[in-house]
Amino acid sequence: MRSIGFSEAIDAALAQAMAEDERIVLLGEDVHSIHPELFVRFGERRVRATPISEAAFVGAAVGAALAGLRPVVEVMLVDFIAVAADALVNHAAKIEAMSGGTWRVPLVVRATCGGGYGDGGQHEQSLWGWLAHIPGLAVVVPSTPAEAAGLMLGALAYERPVVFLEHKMLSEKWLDLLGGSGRGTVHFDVPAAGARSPARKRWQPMPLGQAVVRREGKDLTIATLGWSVHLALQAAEALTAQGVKAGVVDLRCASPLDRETLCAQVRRTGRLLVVDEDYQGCGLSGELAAVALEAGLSVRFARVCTEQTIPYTPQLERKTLPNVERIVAAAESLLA
Amino acid sequence: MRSIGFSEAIDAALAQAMAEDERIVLLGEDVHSIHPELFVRFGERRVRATPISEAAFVGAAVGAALAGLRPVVEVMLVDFIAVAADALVNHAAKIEAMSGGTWRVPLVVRATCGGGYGDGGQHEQSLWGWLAHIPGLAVVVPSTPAEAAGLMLGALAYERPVVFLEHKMLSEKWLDLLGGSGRGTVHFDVPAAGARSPARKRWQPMPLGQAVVRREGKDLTIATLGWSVHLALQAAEALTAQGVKAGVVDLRCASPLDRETLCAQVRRTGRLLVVDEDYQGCGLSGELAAVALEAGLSVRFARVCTEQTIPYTPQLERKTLPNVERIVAAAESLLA
Amino acid sequence: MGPDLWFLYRQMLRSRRFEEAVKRLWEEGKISGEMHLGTGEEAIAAGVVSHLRDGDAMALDHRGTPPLVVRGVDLVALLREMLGDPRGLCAGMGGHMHLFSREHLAASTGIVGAGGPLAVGFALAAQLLRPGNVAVAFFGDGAMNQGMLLEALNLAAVWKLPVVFVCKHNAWAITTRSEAVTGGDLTQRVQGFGVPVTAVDGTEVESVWQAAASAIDGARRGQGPHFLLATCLRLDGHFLGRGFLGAISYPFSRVRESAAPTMRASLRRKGAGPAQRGLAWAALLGMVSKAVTPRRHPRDPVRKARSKLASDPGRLRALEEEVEREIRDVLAIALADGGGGR
Amino acid sequence: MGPDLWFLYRQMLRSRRFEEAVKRLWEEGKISGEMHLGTGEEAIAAGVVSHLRDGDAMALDHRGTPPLVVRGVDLVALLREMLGDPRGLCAGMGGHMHLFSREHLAASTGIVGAGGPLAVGFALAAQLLRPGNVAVAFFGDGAMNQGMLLEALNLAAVWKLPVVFVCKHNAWAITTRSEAVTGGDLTQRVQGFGVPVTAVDGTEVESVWQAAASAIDGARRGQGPHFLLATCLRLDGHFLGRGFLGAISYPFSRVRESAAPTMRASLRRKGAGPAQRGLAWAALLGMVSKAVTPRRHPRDPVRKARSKLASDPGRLRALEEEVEREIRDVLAIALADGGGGR
Ligand SMILES: Cc1ncc(C[n+]2csc(CCOP(=O)(O)OP(=O)(O)O)c2C)c(N)n1
Ligand SMILES: Cc1ncc(C[n+]2csc(CCOP(=O)(O)OP(=O)(O)O)c2C)c(N)n1
Ligand SMILES: [Mg+2]
Ligand SMILES: [Mg+2]
Repeated sequence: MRSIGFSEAIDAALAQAMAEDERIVLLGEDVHSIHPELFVRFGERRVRATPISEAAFVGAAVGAALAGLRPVVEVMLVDFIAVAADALVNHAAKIEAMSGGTWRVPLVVRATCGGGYGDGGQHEQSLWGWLAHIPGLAVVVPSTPAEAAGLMLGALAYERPVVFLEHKMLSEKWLDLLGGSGRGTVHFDVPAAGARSPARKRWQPMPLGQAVVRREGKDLTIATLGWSVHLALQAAEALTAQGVKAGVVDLRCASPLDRETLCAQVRRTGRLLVVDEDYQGCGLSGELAAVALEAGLSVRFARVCTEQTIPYTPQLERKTLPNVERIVAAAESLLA
Repeated sequence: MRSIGFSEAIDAALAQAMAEDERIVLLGEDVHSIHPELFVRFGERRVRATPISEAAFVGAAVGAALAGLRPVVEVMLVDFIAVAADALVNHAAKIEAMSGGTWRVPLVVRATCGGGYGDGGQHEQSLWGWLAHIPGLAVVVPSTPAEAAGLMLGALAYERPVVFLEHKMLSEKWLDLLGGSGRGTVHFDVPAAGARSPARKRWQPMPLGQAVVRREGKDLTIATLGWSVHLALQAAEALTAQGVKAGVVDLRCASPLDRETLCAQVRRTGRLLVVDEDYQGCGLSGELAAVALEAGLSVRFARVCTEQTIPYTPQLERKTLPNVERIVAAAESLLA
Repeated sequence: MGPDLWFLYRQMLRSRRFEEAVKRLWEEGKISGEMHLGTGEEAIAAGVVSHLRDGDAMALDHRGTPPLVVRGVDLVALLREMLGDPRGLCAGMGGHMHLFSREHLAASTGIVGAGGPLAVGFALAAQLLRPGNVAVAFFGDGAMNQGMLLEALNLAAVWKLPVVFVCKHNAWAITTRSEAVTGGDLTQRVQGFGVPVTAVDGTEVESVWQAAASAIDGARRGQGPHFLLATCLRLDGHFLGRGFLGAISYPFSRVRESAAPTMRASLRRKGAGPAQRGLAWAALLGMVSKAVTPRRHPRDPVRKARSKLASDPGRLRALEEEVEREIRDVLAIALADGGGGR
Repeated sequence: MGPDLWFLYRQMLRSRRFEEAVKRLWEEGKISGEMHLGTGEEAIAAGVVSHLRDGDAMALDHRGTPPLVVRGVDLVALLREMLGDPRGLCAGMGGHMHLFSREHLAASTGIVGAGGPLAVGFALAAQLLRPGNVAVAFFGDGAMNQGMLLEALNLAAVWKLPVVFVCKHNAWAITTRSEAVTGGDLTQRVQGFGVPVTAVDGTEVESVWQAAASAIDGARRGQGPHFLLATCLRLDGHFLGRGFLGAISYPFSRVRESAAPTMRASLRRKGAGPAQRGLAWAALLGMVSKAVTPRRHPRDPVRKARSKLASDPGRLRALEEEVEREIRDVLAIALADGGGGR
């Protein structure tokens, strides 16, 4: 069976949706060459390259969504969303509420996220917790190509603003573009499960806000999403050597959160380890602690997050972002 | 003894600092009329009204700080910081780290925050947790005029970017301007301790990152900051009727967090109730849950936060923001 | 076909009377928060909005009431919104800075300049889904320094979108004179993005109507964006209340009382030299004196339009009585059961 | 005093040779992440930066290397930074897009357009603390649609700041032609903010030097901001590697292999009509052919400067050998103990 890469799968799902719904348009910088398959098929009316004007074209996507289109607006790197934050925070997220529920913003903001390939502080952020903080924004962070495709369709069907984040370490396209993996002299260990999925003729939408248990475990629960899912699985595997059974919950979305699936696991293990590539403070990792406590669980808690600006230099970059060793060490501390 | 209002106190501290340090300049929209006392004393070279260009003038303040000035840049309402998010998130917060620690950004961003006077969704946000999420940004949210003055001096001495938030319900100036309290037909219950402090000849800087126990209590600990400190104190008082002794910790800063003071209290009470006017998800409230758990505390947890876009209509606005009844109810649930 | 002044005057008057009622209710404390009126902008609202039809869209700023009134939004729903009534236009969730009417494709924003991108998005939807429809953005001169609005001009030009940008130039942003913070020339600035500009006296409703007719018509026919630079007034100050410096919209006498601390501050040791302090004082005083708009302004657009209709006093009286009645009825209904969201 | 072409050529060549070394190291995998070279921009860097002196500041974009080389930043520290060495300019924490030299008041940003506000801030500090000093911002034509940069032009004008904006116009933003996404005329656009503009051939170092001389001198003497619009080339594509479409900077033959999925997509049912699909293909192919810069470009600024010095081949050879030696030494030191941060 043919397999499909991460970005390819998302674009395949997008193509499927665009073929069926004329209202879907794709806006963003260089979309014609980032998504040539979409460009040559749907033409430049629906696949529009923009100037470097994130504030205006994300804001315009909000307006277009209000007026009947279903825009997918691409901000190359989630880091650049800071330039367009107002459009998301004060407009996309709020208009349904401020209009008394009369007017929705069916908008998908697509961006790449994450680090590990050497771009440094302004280009490797995750920011999903930052965005999920704002009521009215859904934030999707898939971890496999097949689910990325399904979640893209789910995002398009969601009828409300969704930020869809594509982790660069999982994307065959972006890892080549930005990591320069094409030069042959650099290599990245990308787990097969994250890099490729079986191709499908037709993708089915997946609902947002449903976590999945990637691995059952009775000793502790690792909750995570995106690229880190694969690190967590590796760490869980490594922990078996010590006789530890660690489960892994892939949240899939930073918002809406699937509290039930998470709490069901944590209830059994009594230990929650959050692996969050986004920044640690006031983010998703803390939210999961609160969720567990609000569920009345008595829990031991640890987290592996990004605690500072991401360094450029590979050795510090590796230490700063979550990695298998850090996860294993945190798990051990929880079990001690 | 003469007393002094919240905004007046901050400006007094700022005037004191400006008189002693020529490098301090104040930039922002309408600063000449928002701070006429500073304008007529320090002149328009150092008190500069800007165009409505938040992205550029906050960005310029970052550059000015790098090049030797000590800018205080005012963004009227924290909501508008979304327009200038890039300057804070990708520049102010990161340059020290990205420069390998060689170059600091001694910048104070001053903004008003908070709701309760009827301005609605795009004008009453708190966003301190949102900002504190970014490593490299300190976020100060004072609750009394005297401490606001001290913390402003502390922020100026901090040598790194600080967002200084002035809650509109505490500010005699902004409540009049935006709440229209001057019309005489509207009234706001502003606790005296939050509204006025004894005036001083000279203000002393207060270090950032030091919480204070506003009220001791052995049954539960309410952690909060800003305007909500006063709501929490009222709630704690109300709870005495039921024989409940609730303590109140005023964090004063959303970042850096004073984990010690918080944990020392929670260790004794075993119950943590966070009152956070900022949005609930992925914010400060969750962070405090994580902090307690990381300290190894076994704790019951509840929170009273803003869970959705803030409604305009007063009756829903009141319910959506933290209020005394919600705090009391949450406390009761924790004690049940 | 030229402008129908009777029709336009009627729309302007509806807006004025409605906002006068809003002002009273605000002063009575029945409306909360800030209140920015569009008094002095009625000729722009009437002259532009009367060209709009089904499927056209509007992006509005913090003075969104006049365009919504002219567009035919239900005034009871509008007033209830401001009163915070759950039956309001937005169920009381928006308030006067955040007014939305999906039916009219009208969206407001309290973020200065954000209407530019919104209108561009509206126009993109029109271009793709509803050829022949247009979008209009209303914003102030202060917004002309907001990056996202400038970017929006460029986007509209390169995509040849059916959007008309309407700059309501009252020379102020709160207490800041536009000229003090705006470099170069606005017409040249806008043209530099490839958007043609028509300057017009925005207190003359017929001129606005004419200029808007050709801008909107061009946009409908695929000729791309246009920019109307329309001067106007701010008859009720930046917003209601004592305002900044306690002076902008209140009697001048108040200045003295609120100026005492400022006076003291200007005499304190350390700080700028006396010349600079004097300049600052002069700037403040100049600002205050300029900002106080006389109650009866010779350029008041409503009065100007009215004076042109004076030749038929009977019809004028009838029209005005009808408008008064309409607004009275709106008030009666909106306030009937106490109204408001308290 | 006119430009010293020997001096300028030397600076350009230092930058070129340095970046050629960087390119090799990147291809060897010793430098991680993206790599944007400034090859083709050396005349602008040399012509402008050679006017700077102590206390002057620079805001740089993602192609910050040439200005830093000309400014006299230690090349070993610079190279080590890119290698991720803890002894690098920024202790390896920044990388090539985030280069900072406090000593030279030079700051880079990877956010397109963000250098505008930074430079305005630098200039404000100069105006208040170091009269006579200036700030320079370097950015591309793509940045001219970024709102914060447009706002920065306005701020500089109204505050009459000593800042020179240098637009390195290579006609591209990644794979997007500027003309396709930029409305109106850039000169008029900038003038519309009240900032005077000088257009210059940015591959002619002497012309740049002259234009910069008067812009910087004016800024030093309090005449306010200036804008240099300097055309240039992008000799190594947008960034190193296969690039977007697998074609921009690699041999054309590669296109065929990577074009297969695109070809298939363009034949699938549903979607745009054949005419629109054809247009899209044409656009892609046109882009690819335009984007492939020949290795030896007739407008290559380094070659152009060199050709003017050909009359003194001896001095030329000596100069070039000296530069080669300098870069060789830099490489030797930086790579001595393995180098890098792995
Ligand atoms: C992004 C942003 N910055 C600042 C404000 C505060 N503010 C509200 S109205 C206003 C002045 C707007 O001036 P202009 O656009 O000329 O409109 P006018 O009020 O004169 O009609 C300002 C600064 C805001 N609402 N949004
Ligand atoms: C705000 C922002 N948006 C997008 C990008 C991605 N990006 C990096 S370079 C570039 C093109 C810049 O074009 P230009 O300013 O002309 O510089 P050039 O690369 O042509 O030298 C883009 C879009 C970015 N770094 N920052
Ligand atoms: Mg104005
Ligand atoms: Mg370019």
